[in-house]
Amino acid sequence: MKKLGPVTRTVETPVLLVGLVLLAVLVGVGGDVTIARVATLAIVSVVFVTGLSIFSANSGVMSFGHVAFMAVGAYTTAYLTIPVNLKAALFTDLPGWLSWLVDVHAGFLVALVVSGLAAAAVGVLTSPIVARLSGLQSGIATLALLLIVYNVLNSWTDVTRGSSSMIGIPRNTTIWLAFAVAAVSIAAAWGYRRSRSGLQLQASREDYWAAQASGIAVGRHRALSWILSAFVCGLAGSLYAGYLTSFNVNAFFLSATFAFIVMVVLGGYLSLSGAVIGALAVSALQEVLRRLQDGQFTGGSALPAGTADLILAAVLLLVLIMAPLGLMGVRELSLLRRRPVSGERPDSGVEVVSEPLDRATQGVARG
Amino acid sequence: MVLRIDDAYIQYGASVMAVQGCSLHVAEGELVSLIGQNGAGKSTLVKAVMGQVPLHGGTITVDNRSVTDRTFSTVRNRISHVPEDRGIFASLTVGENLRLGGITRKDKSALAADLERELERFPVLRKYWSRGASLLSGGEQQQLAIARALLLKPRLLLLDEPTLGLAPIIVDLIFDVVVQLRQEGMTILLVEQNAVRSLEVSDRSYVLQAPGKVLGSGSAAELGKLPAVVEYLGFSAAEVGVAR
Amino acid sequence: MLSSARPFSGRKAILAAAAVASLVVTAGCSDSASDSSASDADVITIGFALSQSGNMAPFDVEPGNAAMLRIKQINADGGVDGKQIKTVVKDVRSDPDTVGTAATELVADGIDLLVTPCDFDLSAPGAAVAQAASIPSVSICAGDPKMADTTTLGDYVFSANAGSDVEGATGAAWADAQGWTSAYLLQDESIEYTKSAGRYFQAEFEELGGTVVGNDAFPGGDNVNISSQVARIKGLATKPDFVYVASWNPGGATAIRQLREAGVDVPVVGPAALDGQVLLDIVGDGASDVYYTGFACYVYCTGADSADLDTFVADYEAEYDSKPASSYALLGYNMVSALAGALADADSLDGADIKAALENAGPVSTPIGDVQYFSDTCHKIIDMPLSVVEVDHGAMKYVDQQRVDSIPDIGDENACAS
Amino acid sequence: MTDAAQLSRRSSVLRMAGGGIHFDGVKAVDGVTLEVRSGEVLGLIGPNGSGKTSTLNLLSGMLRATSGRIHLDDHDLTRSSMRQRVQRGVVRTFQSGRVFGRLTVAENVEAAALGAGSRRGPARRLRDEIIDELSLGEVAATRADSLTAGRIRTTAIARALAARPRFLLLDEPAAGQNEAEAVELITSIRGFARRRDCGVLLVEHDMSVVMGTCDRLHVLDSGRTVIEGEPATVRKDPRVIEIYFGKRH
Amino acid sequence: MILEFLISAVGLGALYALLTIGVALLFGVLGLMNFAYGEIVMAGAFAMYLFRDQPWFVALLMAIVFAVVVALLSERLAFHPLRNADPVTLMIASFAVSLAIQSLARMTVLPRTRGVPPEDFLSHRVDLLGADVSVLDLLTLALCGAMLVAVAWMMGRTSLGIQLRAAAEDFQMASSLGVRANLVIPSAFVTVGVLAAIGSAVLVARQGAVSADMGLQPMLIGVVGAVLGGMSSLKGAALGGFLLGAATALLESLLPTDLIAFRDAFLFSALIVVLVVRPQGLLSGAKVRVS
Repeated sequence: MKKLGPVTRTVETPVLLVGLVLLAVLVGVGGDVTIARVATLAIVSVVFVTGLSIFSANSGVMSFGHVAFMAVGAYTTAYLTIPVNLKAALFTDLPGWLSWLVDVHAGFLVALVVSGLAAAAVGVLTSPIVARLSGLQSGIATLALLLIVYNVLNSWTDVTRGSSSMIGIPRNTTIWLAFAVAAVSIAAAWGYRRSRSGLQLQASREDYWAAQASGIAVGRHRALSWILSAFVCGLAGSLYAGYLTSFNVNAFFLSATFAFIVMVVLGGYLSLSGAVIGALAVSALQEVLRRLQDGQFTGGSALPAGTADLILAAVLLLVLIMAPLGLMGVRELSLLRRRPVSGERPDSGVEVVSEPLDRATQGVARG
Repeated sequence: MVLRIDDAYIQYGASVMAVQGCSLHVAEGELVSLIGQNGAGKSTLVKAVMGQVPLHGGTITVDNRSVTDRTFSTVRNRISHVPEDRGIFASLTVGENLRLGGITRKDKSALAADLERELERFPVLRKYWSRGASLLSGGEQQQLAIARALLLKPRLLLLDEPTLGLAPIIVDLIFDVVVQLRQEGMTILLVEQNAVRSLEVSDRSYVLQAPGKVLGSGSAAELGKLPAVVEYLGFSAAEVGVAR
Repeated sequence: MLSSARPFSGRKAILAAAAVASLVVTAGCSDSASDSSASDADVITIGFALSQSGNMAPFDVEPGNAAMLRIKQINADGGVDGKQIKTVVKDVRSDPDTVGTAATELVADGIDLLVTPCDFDLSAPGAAVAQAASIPSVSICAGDPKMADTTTLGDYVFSANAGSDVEGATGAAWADAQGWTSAYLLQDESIEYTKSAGRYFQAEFEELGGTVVGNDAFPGGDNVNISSQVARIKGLATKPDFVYVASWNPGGATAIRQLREAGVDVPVVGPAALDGQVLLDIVGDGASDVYYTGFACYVYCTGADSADLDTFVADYEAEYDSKPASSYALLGYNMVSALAGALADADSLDGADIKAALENAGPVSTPIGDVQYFSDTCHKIIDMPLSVVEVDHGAMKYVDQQRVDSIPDIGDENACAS
Repeated sequence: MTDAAQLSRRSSVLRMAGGGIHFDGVKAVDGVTLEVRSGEVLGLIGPNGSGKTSTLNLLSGMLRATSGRIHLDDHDLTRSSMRQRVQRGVVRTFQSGRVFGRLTVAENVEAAALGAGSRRGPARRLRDEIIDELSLGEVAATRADSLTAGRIRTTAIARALAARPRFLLLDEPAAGQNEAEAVELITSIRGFARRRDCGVLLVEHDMSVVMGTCDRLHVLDSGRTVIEGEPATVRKDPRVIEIYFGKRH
Repeated sequence: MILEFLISAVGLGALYALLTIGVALLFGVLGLMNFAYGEIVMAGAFAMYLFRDQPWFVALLMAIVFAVVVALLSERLAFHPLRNADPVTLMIASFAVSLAIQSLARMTVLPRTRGVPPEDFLSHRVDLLGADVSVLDLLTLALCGAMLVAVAWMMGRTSLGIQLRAAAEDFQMASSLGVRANLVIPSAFVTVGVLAAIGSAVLVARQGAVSADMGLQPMLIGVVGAVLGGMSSLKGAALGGFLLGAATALLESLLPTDLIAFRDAFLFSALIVVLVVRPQGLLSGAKVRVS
């Protein structure tokens, strides 16, 4: 086997990805306040999709429920950082067993970690679901999870302020803090990907039954990656709350889920690089579209309201048609030349098994 | 000539050649077998006839019409294909599977007669008419697949490894049916790994070597005189005679 | 050493990175396009961050249009103290993050005042940005009482509406004036607006001596099925004098339709969010005895007989080729009148001075009468004349105007309660 | 030395007693009793639909028996999951290989070694050993879904070996192979059965493979045992000829 | 009282079953979990609004036309180019289609919620075995039940139905037998359009409101019901949808006032429990055949 600088190979992809995020930071720092805001939110998105990809890229199972972890992180941060006297005014009807919540307070870094842990705790509680379910069932179960969390946050008014916004959160998220969390998340995601558990989970992504037959505890590894990804998504929620200073439960529902899915799918949902690149690219695209619609590129004549959404949907469709696994597919970002692995030279006398395109649907294309 | 393949090239992916310059033909009423080892490109060739894989060079014609023609339709030209995996619709009943075989036919009364004939040929299908096809055994499914293919009233019948994975007793039954069809005048291209049995029943055979090159062709006796073929197959035509 | 990474050829990687970078840079560089002449002494700049698209657009578009109409009128009449009002409008696409971004951009452009969407949750991110820059922000018609609470979002945050607390209390006061003494409360649980409307209705009605004989809830939203709630109402030993439906459209209208279809025929009363042509269409020609406390009666509603309202509608139609579809439009129009009045009194265009002027301005003359807008403790309207409108066999009729001069204190830290 | 390695020194037996399972009321396997011993190759043959694959699924834990018991020596495996059985050394392969397509060959083998309970370091050493033994070195870094059919089969066997099997359940490993390949396969199956003192259950159609490899044959029909015995005896049994080989052979 | 509840619960169940088989049909034929299904319902509902002043059967007919046209257009423009894609890709594409149709509707014909007045004859109540039952509930039950029977007949007995089921299982084999993709796939979308239109008519009759984002609920019902039923057959899907509807009705009548807001949490928790206990869905045999 050809040795290719093991250390360089190990860290190359995460270093490149962090570099890409740093580029976004520099754009944000160099630009005006609006640019800085967009860049910071883009980096928070990077943290979120990195978390999502820890689960979905390795297990191959799409999750529609991760926004719920972000919500848990955001609410936890709100509870821990809103000044105590304001909290007393905001939460007058807390049930007795939760009244201690009014008095707790923590610095933002502590709140950040606790938010991650709170999301991870919800991850632990829900992990039996993903440990047991695959494919569509899993997708629908995660969607149901999102609907449940949304319903509870929206209706448990005494504790969550229900459909009222959570307000008065001190602004603690800076672009550099977001960058630091993104870097740590990318490192964690990459580390998990290359861990024992990560490798076994990827094996189960390729063939569930063969993985079982190899003794791989698919459920256990799915649960582990689910919990880790919940933690990272909790961090994203915390950063989000700490940046916006107020948020509403509707920020953690289907439209956010759709926005993140667009990012992950455009980039390539089986690849960490795809998720990160997707998050940055879609954030930038959203901002370009917003300005386009406001008429900033067309000399002031605004486009019809709604154009941005239409273009976004069209872009997603086009990418899906041209590259169904997203821009990156299952590849990871790398600048080093490696030996080609695209296909073994066929030994004489042996047919290559990989099918030309998709056998099952060739007939459809003809029809 | 019912089927003619001229200098066909078929490529998998960007670089791998599955078939390189293969030529063969099947005349009306002939039973021609295509034998060769796993990976020799036999199934690929059959799929190319069905238009399921693209042709990168050469021509394939059925009744002098190119199969790569936009207007060419395997159904209109009555080419029946029994694929390697049999292509049984497991969630449909046996009867529904058979009904699909004649889905394009307009001659309803002739179709009914044909169906009756096939049910005579394969009594097990009548027995299990309203049973789910998934409950049939592999051999029964193969019979269903062949019967269904025959209901198209094929001009050309492509049988891809019809005995793969079947018990010897079922293999015998399938070969019996193939012989029977040949006697009825059906034009058949039979793809088989079982060289001995194929040579036995066929008018002519083509021996294919990877990547999809014809090593030799002709009757069993003719092939037995070709040293390359004998070496490749591992036995001589004389042995085929013994087996018979 | 083996790697699970799939190599990605260098050239492609650079291309991908370049594509991302160029998007980021495009987003960054385009900024110079927006000019900033806002600090011009002869101009007052008001930034509008409203939803022109997305699911909340129906609430913002008409009030926004009406506001623009009023600004045009004021400018034509010589402006505010000789200063013309300049507007900068951004579509926030019903998305809270975009509200914040748009507000940031507007504040950076040097606006003097920010107008935020007709919804508390969408307004909040924008209000927070303006608050941080000490620029007053006014929600064009948010009805959530919290919008006006100076301690929740901040002391630079205002709402140009009365709020669902006032609406609930007004409904109670009007019902009491009809001599009705027993109420049944049907509570929509979907949003804060409906919840506080129900709470303040009940508090005011009980304070006035009425009894709430039953209390039921439904999840609300756009898939309403209240057959079991209906069964419980029909199971009551004595019929209540009326049912208060604390809800909004379209779910509230659907609930009323289902009440009527099930044969519940006592009067129904509800808050302003039931207003609009859509209520009439949903409950249909058969329904009658349905009342709500709206902001005005015009276009699809008859009987108000107000020349001022007719003028407003005519002006609106002349400007936009269509009549306003709900009475919320008027709130945007009135808001600009209030802002212009306060700005005329302001010592300077400094944020603090504008804020003080807003808090200290006197009553504003509007097509529905004089309205006292803000005070230094309550950043919204209390003393708002609400028009009670009756839905009667496919027609909306003006019944009466009802005001409350205070709202009950129900212990929820509402700064406007007394 | 691990416990598993020590255990494999002892001669042991994988036994199914009266095992059965039914689908929708159809009895796919009905009271079958069989045992595989260390170091031997037991061939499981029978017509299509006779319950061979279902029997293999019962032994491997892919299906739970609705009747009967399965033991590995004294351990009752009847209720054990497929994974628990793998950790006890009962490992299966699949007819179509079912390799982890988008992982490399080396990752395929390493994942299986980890799955069977190895730690990272030993797993990598085991991986390298097996890759050497099966001459997969030159494709170790190649994605499994771009391999040739033969290499896919070899990778699947390498993956099974990475679990340090004491009993290997092979599902039609010769399907679609030519005779030369089949001969090679026979040799290697016999080889690792002997070398590793591993018991092999072989479900197979190709009679040349079965006859050349198996120490004993077990014949099924309609989910029931027809006969068990030496290949030569079984071959001559009139019932087997009737249901399976047909009169011509 | 009990009978009243039963009729309303069974009616809701039948409506949900109707919505669910629309989703399950496309999943069966194309592997498409159609998140844009709600927008097809919305198209039908929009027609009900547009033709609200016409006799009800004209409006219903136009609802069918509108829903079918939107279904076919979405097939042509989005799903046709994706015919070779895997289910996850298709599902995400349908997300995009949903967003696009919603934005378009909001920009053009449905900027705000519209109301559709009730039909007089639906508002009547009849006496049935002593119970006071609304005509609307009865009609919901009858209409949805009839549609279910019709779909079952079409799929089981007609040539098109057999072709649809065959195509659902193995498209290539079906087409080499002469089943035409360009006939089968559009037929599936037409069928889905008709089902969605009937569903939209019932929804509009119950709710009276039509808006650009009204599709979310029917879509969730369809998708959740179909997965609950096991995705393996239309029968299972119908059962899944029916149970979902009946459970919703049951929760609404049993939950106390202060918990009614948590209806969805209860409903979806139950769904998760069912999925975890029976991952293969309610109506799907325990058959595992792995080769």
